[in-house]
Amino acid sequence: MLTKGTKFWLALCLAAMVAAAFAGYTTGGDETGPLTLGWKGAVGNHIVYGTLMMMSAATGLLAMLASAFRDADADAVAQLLETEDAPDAQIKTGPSVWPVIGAAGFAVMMLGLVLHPAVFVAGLLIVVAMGIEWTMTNWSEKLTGDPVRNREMRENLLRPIEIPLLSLVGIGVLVLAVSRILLASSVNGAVIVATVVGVGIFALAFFVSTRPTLPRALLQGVLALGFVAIIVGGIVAAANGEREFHQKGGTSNDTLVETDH
Amino acid sequence: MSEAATTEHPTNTGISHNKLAMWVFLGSECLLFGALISTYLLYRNEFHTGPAPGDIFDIPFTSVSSFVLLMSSLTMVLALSALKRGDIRNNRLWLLTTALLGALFIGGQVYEFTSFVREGLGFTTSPFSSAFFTLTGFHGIHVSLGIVMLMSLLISSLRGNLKEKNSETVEIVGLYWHFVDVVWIFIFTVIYLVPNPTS
Amino acid sequence: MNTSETAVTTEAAHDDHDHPSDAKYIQIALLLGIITAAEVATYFVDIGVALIPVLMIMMVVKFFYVASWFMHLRFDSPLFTKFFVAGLILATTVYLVFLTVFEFWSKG
Amino acid sequence: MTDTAVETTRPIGVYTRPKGGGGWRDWVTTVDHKKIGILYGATALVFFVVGGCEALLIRLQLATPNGTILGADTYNQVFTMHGVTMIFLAAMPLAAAFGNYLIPLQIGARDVAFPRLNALSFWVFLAGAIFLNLSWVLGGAPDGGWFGYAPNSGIIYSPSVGMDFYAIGLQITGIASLVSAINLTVTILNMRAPGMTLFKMPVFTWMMLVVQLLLVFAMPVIAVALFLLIFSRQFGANFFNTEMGADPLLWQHLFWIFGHPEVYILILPSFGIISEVIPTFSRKPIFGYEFMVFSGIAIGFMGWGVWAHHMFASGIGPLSVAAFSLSTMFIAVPTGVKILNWLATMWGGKIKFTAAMLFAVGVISMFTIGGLSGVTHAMSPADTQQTDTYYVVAHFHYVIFGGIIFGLFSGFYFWWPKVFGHMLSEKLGKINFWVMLVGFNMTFGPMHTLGLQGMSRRIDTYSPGFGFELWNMVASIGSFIIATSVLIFVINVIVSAVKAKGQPHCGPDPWDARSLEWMTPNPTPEHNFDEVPVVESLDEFWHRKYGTDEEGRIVRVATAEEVCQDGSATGVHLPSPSYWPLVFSAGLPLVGLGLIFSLWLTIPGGIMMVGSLFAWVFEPVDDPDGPHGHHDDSEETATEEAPVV
Repeated sequence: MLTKGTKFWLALCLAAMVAAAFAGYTTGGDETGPLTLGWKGAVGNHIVYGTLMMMSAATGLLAMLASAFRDADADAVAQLLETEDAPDAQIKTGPSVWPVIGAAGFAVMMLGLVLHPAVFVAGLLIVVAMGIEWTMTNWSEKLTGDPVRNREMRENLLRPIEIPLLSLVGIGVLVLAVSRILLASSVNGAVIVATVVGVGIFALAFFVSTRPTLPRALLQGVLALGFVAIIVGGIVAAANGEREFHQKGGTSNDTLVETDH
Repeated sequence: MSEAATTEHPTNTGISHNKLAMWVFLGSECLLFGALISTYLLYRNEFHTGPAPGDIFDIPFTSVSSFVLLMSSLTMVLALSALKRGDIRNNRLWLLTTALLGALFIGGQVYEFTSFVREGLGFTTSPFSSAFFTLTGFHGIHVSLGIVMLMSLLISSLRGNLKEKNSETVEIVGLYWHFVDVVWIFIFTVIYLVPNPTS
Repeated sequence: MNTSETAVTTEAAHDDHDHPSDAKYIQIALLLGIITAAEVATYFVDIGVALIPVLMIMMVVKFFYVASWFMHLRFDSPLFTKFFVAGLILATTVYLVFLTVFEFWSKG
Repeated sequence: MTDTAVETTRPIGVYTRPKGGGGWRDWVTTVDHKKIGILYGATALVFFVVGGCEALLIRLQLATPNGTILGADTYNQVFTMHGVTMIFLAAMPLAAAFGNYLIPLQIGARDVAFPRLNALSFWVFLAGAIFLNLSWVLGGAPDGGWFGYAPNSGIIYSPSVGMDFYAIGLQITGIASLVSAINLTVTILNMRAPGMTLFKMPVFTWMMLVVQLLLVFAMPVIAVALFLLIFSRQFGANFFNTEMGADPLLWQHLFWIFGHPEVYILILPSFGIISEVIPTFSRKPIFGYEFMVFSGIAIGFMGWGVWAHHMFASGIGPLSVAAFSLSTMFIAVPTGVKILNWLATMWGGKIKFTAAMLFAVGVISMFTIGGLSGVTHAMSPADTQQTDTYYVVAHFHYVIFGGIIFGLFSGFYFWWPKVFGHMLSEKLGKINFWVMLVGFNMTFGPMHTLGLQGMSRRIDTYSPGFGFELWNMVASIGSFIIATSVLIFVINVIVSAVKAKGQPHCGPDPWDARSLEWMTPNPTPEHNFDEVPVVESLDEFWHRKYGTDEEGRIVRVATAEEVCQDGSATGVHLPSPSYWPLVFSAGLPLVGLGLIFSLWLTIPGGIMMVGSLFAWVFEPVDDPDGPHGHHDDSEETATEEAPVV
């Protein structure tokens, strides 16, 4: 499954990481610093540690690339198939959405550089997801000559992660958007918004349930539209900023006991 | 012999293992939420120098989100009822509606938490605030888990794996969902509506 | 319990058929909604000393309806009710004693 | 399997299930309740030895005045971990070992209700146990006592990461207990052999049922307490911060609301074990079976109403003290009923003092001593004097060691042939008992005196001249005698196993036993019963062997060989092994370490847990290539587990 090149880069990545941790400890890093990228601890000599970690990250990326793009490399394909030369006709691969999503991810990242770090991170996450999915698809397409079987193998491995993550992300985006809209409205406005959205969902569902003949495409369209509307609303609300809040209760002071250790 | 062993095993109680396990678990959850609620009640007057519950609760808004959660119980039971009739379309519809209403409730909770923090009630402000966020946070996590289960059922259904014969799975997720709703019925009355101290 | 158990095996298997209709569920949800509205109303209307008992009663009624109808305790095996009620009673008793020991009631 | 996948329903994420294939792979993927029982037992015994070594360190430190073996800080860590290890990592899992192995056999089932959840329980327990002990090398073990009283457990008084390990580690083992409790409850209620009504179940199974119910209701309480502690330490929550008006007694209450049922969670399995051993070796049915069962239930029930007797000296007010004092005295009644019933079972019986029987009798006598000193605690004025002295230490070691450990050893000797197919040496077993009895009384007996003389608990050293020297030295010597007895047990295990190698297995019924588990051959075959027996009476196995002649005398009507099954059935459908319990469990400590050291670690941990849960749900019911992979839909739904637990 892995070409020699990938294995080489992976090994280098691991070695650099171990070296970085070792260097961290020996140059004055404390117990956990080097292992946790400096979270709750010092990493030791920053330059040495940073260089080695960079090297590890770079080689890790190269390993992924080597695996992801090995189709383009006739020698690598030959190596995988354990033949002298690359086969002339390759196994037909299925359509893939990942190039588009990946490109969109890069665009979001670039936007994030201008707009807000959070947007950059979101783009980064999309790109990482793309990388993983692409790599796994690629891997599965080389497994057997049977595309059905191949797709099955891919799903075997990824579904248990994809399903919960997708539902979490979907819900998370909705929740975030709704809460931004509520935060941007006035006190009474929030009550009204929540009522309207709630009643809207409810009424729509009842309407749809009593009309079994509604075309599927229409429903999907409405659903997508609603989703987009809430997200756009959320983005607009977030850009507008929250309404003004007033401190309530007694003399609220922030003299909290610092309990981090 | 081997054949006899592989046929269906009826249970002593006539109840499936899964459903019984869910109910035992719910019995256990009573004690969990009981402890959290008692902790909150113990500390509802201990707001130190921060806001008191009476200063900060937004009853109209919480009423709306309580309604939303309550109605999601109805849609949940409709989802089950549809599946038992073999009505896959409506089952999906109601599962989705339940998940959306749940998400709306959680969205409301995020809003509530954020506005409380803006108004000076942080997690570490007072024993009251710690207890309040812990209790409602635990409930929120339960709702969120429920939504993930609903979404998984929905995805499963879209792939053609949720049929009439699987209605018990939906019923078990429904039990969990109703239980979470029932807990909120309790929380809404005891924590929000019973007159709260002010500073 | 011991003799009735084996008998239950056969009859519990087909309990699914006498579940209420959707209309019944909607009626109950309406009722729950009305009670909730009444609960919320107490926040705006002053009903004096009756407030807490009234709130508690409404809460218990809602609780009861969701548990018995939506959670099917009415139609399902009594064993489920036993487990749930055991948890509820145990929790209520233990935590009431717990609050009493902390002199919660006199603190208000 | 590719050919059959042309159906309209496409399976999602169907993993093949592991095929085992012998060796360690069998063990890490097993879902067989017997193997899991053995895993539980072996792990718990290892931790029993670890906890024992910690006890020896404590006794070495205290053997002479001004001890210098351990520093004060290390001493705190050692005594805390001794308590935590013995209770959560030794006694509870040992009970789980017996429960896992024996409950399905005693009720005539092929496995537990949720075999994969059963494996999950074990691996989660192991993960929690390893996590707790990792603290020794990752910044110091817990040092706030096994009870972790606030505010001592707070960040100010316990600044090392030890108490974080305590809170998160116990949370992890708590998950294991809760899952296992739900599983075994469902098993006992749902999977009894035809004809076995609740009141034909063996007493051990009954006691385990009570224990599981106690666990189901008690674990969430400690879970909440531990969450409050974690939030206080990690996120600065104010649950125990008196400066802001919080009440640290909150912890004590929550802890003991859990803690007192926990005492019965610990002792009832042992009561169950000796309730099987005593009738067998007295050659009489258990006296007052219903009373035994009901007193067990009563203990479980009343155990919820006595928690504040652990807090008489905390200032909970005179009314509370009086009420809990009374309820505590009442709970002695059902315990007394049990002791009298065991005595009545032995009375007039043809008693055979095997090693197992000796240990069982040891429980009755030693537990009674502990129970009596317990009643002295129930009287709150006396308790105020005894609180935090060695008198308390003496009391609870008499009930925990005398009541639980003796009972568990009784179980080892009794069921060893059932599990491993050979007997433990009776001679060594009897030596084991007597050495342990002497060592135990030498260690803990003098502590009564020390306590009444005024020696405080949990102090790392004491000055000469208070009169503590003699009895401390005696107790320390006694502790090494106990260690010797455990060593004798280990030697017995090894020697017996070596001797049994190459020999045929022991007969099917070495003790002339009474309950259903002995109807399977020794050691138990993988499928348990060839044919699930139809049960007609309590002590079914015994009734199949014995009948009455025309004059009403009891006579043997069948030999054990005739009654026992030979384990020859083939093609019995058994649940397939699975990887996912192990993967899920491995994620938990990562999340725990992440909470303590770096939140980044929670990401891989979380992905492992969530991923394996979903993989678990999508996993096919059977190994599709396995010999028994084919079956119809109805069964699939019957064995499939809900995606919710």
